[in-house]
Amino acid sequence: MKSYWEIRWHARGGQGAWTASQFLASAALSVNKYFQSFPEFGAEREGAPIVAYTKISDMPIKNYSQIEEPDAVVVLDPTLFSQVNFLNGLKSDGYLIVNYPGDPKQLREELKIPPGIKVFTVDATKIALETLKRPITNTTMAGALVKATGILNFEDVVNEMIRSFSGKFKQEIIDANVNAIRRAYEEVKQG
Amino acid sequence: MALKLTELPSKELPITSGHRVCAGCPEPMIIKQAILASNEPVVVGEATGCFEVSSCIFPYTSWNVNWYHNAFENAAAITSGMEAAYKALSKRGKVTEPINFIAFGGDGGTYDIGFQALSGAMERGHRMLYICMDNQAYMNTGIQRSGATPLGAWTTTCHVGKVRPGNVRASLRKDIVAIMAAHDIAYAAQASLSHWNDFMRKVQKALSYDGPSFITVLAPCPRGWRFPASETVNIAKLAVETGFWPLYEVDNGQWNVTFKPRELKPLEEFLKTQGRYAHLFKSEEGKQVIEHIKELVQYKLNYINHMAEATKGCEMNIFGRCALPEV
Amino acid sequence: MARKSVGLTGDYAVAEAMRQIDPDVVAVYPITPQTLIVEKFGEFVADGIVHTEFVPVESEHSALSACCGASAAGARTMTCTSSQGLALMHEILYIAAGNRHPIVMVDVNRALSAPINIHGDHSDTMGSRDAGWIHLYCFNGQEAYDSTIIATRIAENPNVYLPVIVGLDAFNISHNTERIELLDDQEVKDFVGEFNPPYSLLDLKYPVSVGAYFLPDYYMEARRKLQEVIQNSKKVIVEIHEEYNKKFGRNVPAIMETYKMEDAEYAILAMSSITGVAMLAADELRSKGIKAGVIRLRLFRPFPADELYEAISNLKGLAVVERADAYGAACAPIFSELSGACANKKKMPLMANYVIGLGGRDVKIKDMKSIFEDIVAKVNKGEVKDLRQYIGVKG
Amino acid sequence: MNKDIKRIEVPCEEKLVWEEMPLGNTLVGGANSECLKTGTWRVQHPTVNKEKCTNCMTCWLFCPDMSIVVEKKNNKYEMLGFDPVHCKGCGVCSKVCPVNAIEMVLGSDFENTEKPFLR
Repeated sequence: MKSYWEIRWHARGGQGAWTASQFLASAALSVNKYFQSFPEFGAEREGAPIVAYTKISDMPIKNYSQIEEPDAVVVLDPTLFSQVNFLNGLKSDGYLIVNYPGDPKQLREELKIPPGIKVFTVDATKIALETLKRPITNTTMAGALVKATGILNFEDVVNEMIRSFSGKFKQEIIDANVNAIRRAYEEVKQG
Repeated sequence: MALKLTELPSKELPITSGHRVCAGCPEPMIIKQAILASNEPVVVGEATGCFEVSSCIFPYTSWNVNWYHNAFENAAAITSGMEAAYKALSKRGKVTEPINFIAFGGDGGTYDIGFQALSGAMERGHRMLYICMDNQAYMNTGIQRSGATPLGAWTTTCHVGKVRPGNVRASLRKDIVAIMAAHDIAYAAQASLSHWNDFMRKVQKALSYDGPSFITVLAPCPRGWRFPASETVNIAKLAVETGFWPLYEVDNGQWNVTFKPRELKPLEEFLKTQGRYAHLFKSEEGKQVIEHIKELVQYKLNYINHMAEATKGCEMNIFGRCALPEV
Repeated sequence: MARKSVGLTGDYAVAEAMRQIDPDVVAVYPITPQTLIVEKFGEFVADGIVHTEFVPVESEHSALSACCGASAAGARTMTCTSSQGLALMHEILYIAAGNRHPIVMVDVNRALSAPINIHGDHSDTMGSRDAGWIHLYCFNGQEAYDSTIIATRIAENPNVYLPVIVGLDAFNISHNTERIELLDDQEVKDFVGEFNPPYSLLDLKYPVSVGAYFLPDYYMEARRKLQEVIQNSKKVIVEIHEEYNKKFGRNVPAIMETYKMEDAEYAILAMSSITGVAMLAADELRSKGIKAGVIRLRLFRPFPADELYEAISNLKGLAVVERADAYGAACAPIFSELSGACANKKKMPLMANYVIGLGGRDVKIKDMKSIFEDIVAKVNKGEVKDLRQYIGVKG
Repeated sequence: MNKDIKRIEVPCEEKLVWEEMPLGNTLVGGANSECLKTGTWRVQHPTVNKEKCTNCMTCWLFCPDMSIVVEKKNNKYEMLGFDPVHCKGCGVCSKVCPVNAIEMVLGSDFENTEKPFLR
């Protein structure tokens, strides 16, 4: 198992990529790991394509630079396909996890993804609409990432979600989020 | 406390002799009157300026009250910090005595370079009185024009020359009292050291509010205005009696004229006492400037009267209650 | 006792430390990337969690002015700023030190205009380096948290009574959520203790006049005394770090952190968060047989000349890597400082100066590797043609 | 107040060395400037006609140099004269006196500083 992960998140401003990154970080904290979570530095503009970063490690992290060659790339919004090159810098044996209704083979062809890269797809928008009743895919995609990479134990992630949402949200909202992340975890497809 | 002049010497003087301001300087008079008016101990914040550099030249100080000087443009800011410290330390029971905070600045430190800090302090609602010792130019550095220098006056940066008759500006002077009143502070006023009773009452009123207040006091400068040192008080008096420096206040939104001369003296009687206006009497153009100054003086008097009329009944005691309820 | 670890940005970690210190007065003006500190601390104020009088001033100039007034009135006083804000405070920085106001200021190190840039480098605090403030630079959010607490004790030490700047890097630290181990509130309270001010404007029994005018007959004496006080503060700074580390099981270096320097022949000297990638680069060089090490300078003022000389005197080559430049100067600030400090030393390594990461330009492991390789090459050649080089500039 | 900070007593002629500079260059203990003899600035000096004087205290209030000497007698303040060490001779007192009891006289009269006050 890798002891040091660098992850890049793609979304639009306002879709909660940094929140997802923060959430993953707090899940890492709950199992005594080290982490960094930071947005793309500078002003964030609603709707503009943005990126956020997460580093997760078993040891304290010395590297405070930005992530150039991520181990995994997570894409929250499929409408970014034409504007952003998700593959930029992604390690040749890295993970690409995309909110995408089709299966991974389709995506691999559509984006001409090199063979070494492991491609995962999940229809996160559909899951979000069915569970959260809103097209918010950030935590959902965190579920898909965990399944695809094994970076964290899924139950630890769910427990952290319940812990961090308790007191802030109604039980039905917490349940819906747990449901969303669980469905993403279960429905994500590799190919 | 009733202001009885014959009883005032029973109070300890806030400043002592040995300071090095010019003979006849109005600033010690203003500071004395202001601090003597306070019933509570006073802590002073002062801007860089004439009295600051003259009253505390290391290792000597003329101050018998706690005194703090930091820089030119931040008297209001340092005093707001002192007041914040007072609040914080009161909450923790570390200070128990009542203290009034008074900031002193010249017109340079008030109208010009310290204007932003003053506006901020007034707007935030600190319990402090800011007193401008208004000598209408940068006297400490040698009589340069400021935002308070009136139309037609000579200074070393608005010389009298072949094409310029001293200070050229679009108005008589910047109306600092109106600007401060527009912050909706509890109390803003204009005073003169010659009318000590009026000024000291204004200080008492200002200090009675639980919020910021502002008074500008005319400070005739023998060096800068070019008159004999003995005339300081008389010239301040003439400024009031000719309408050049009307005495008024804006008390909780209500404008009041606090002193009305029975009959206004001709403005020339004030202007001719000072060398800074001497050139205006020597040419036709100068006389035109005098006429314009008269119009502007009259306008301001009318304006104040109208404001007094217009705000009648506005006094609600709604300003200056910025303190939070005790939690 | 097991302490709580939480995920916090560097800014929030500072705000947490400020909450625990619970200063009497905080006067601040918001500026990116320090805003998170102001906002978070403002929440604590709004919720009544702190007893602080929070003065939301209209400019940084007034922020530091109000802090001076509050400090002179005997209040424990803090502020924070960044970049242009620190530049606007410049005038008052000197006054705060001259009047011996023990103010703690957290500065999120950001580039100075022009051109305007909100990202990280050290040009802001380097521009204020001679004002008489103690300067501490932080590696990460944890150290920013620890330093805010330590700085309070240093500033208020009766042998010091000087203002302290705690610098942390913009975004890389300020906006980076990391794992931060917090002390208990009570531990912080006990460590910082009660503030015993040097003098107080609110003490009516002993009237004070603060801020006297100095003629030429005493100005030099006053300034000479200030130099003595800040030079002597180093001892206190070391003692307070030792006490903190011992009490709380931490390892915050007072003066510098050395990495693989025991047998090093080549070293990078740098400050703050970019030293991490220098350490990773040193590891890579060591795997190739080059004895590389790293010195992370933490205390910049007072400048630890003796300690630094001790650390570098046995090296073959030293690369001084800086996130600031000095325009028109022979080299960047730390290099100038170190060269001056070692002016009469006989045994010196070959030294070169590298300017890197200005305005948030990312500093990578490979950059640090190239610097190591360059200094090795210079030593092998025995000459330095370009004393100051710019790393990562398009050209 | 920190107990280490003491008032520095500086006689006018003595000089401090740099190690003796007080903390923050702060002057403790209130006004000490009275040893500065601003009376040497004077080229004219005031005199008071006590026959005319009503002890109204107007001169006391306006004197910029705190040089009007007053004393409480029978529960009332009485104007005694002028402080010769500090009076700069500006003449403000003579102009504000409502009964014209003060007159300015040419000459500094500074030699007479042994006197407690000028009259």
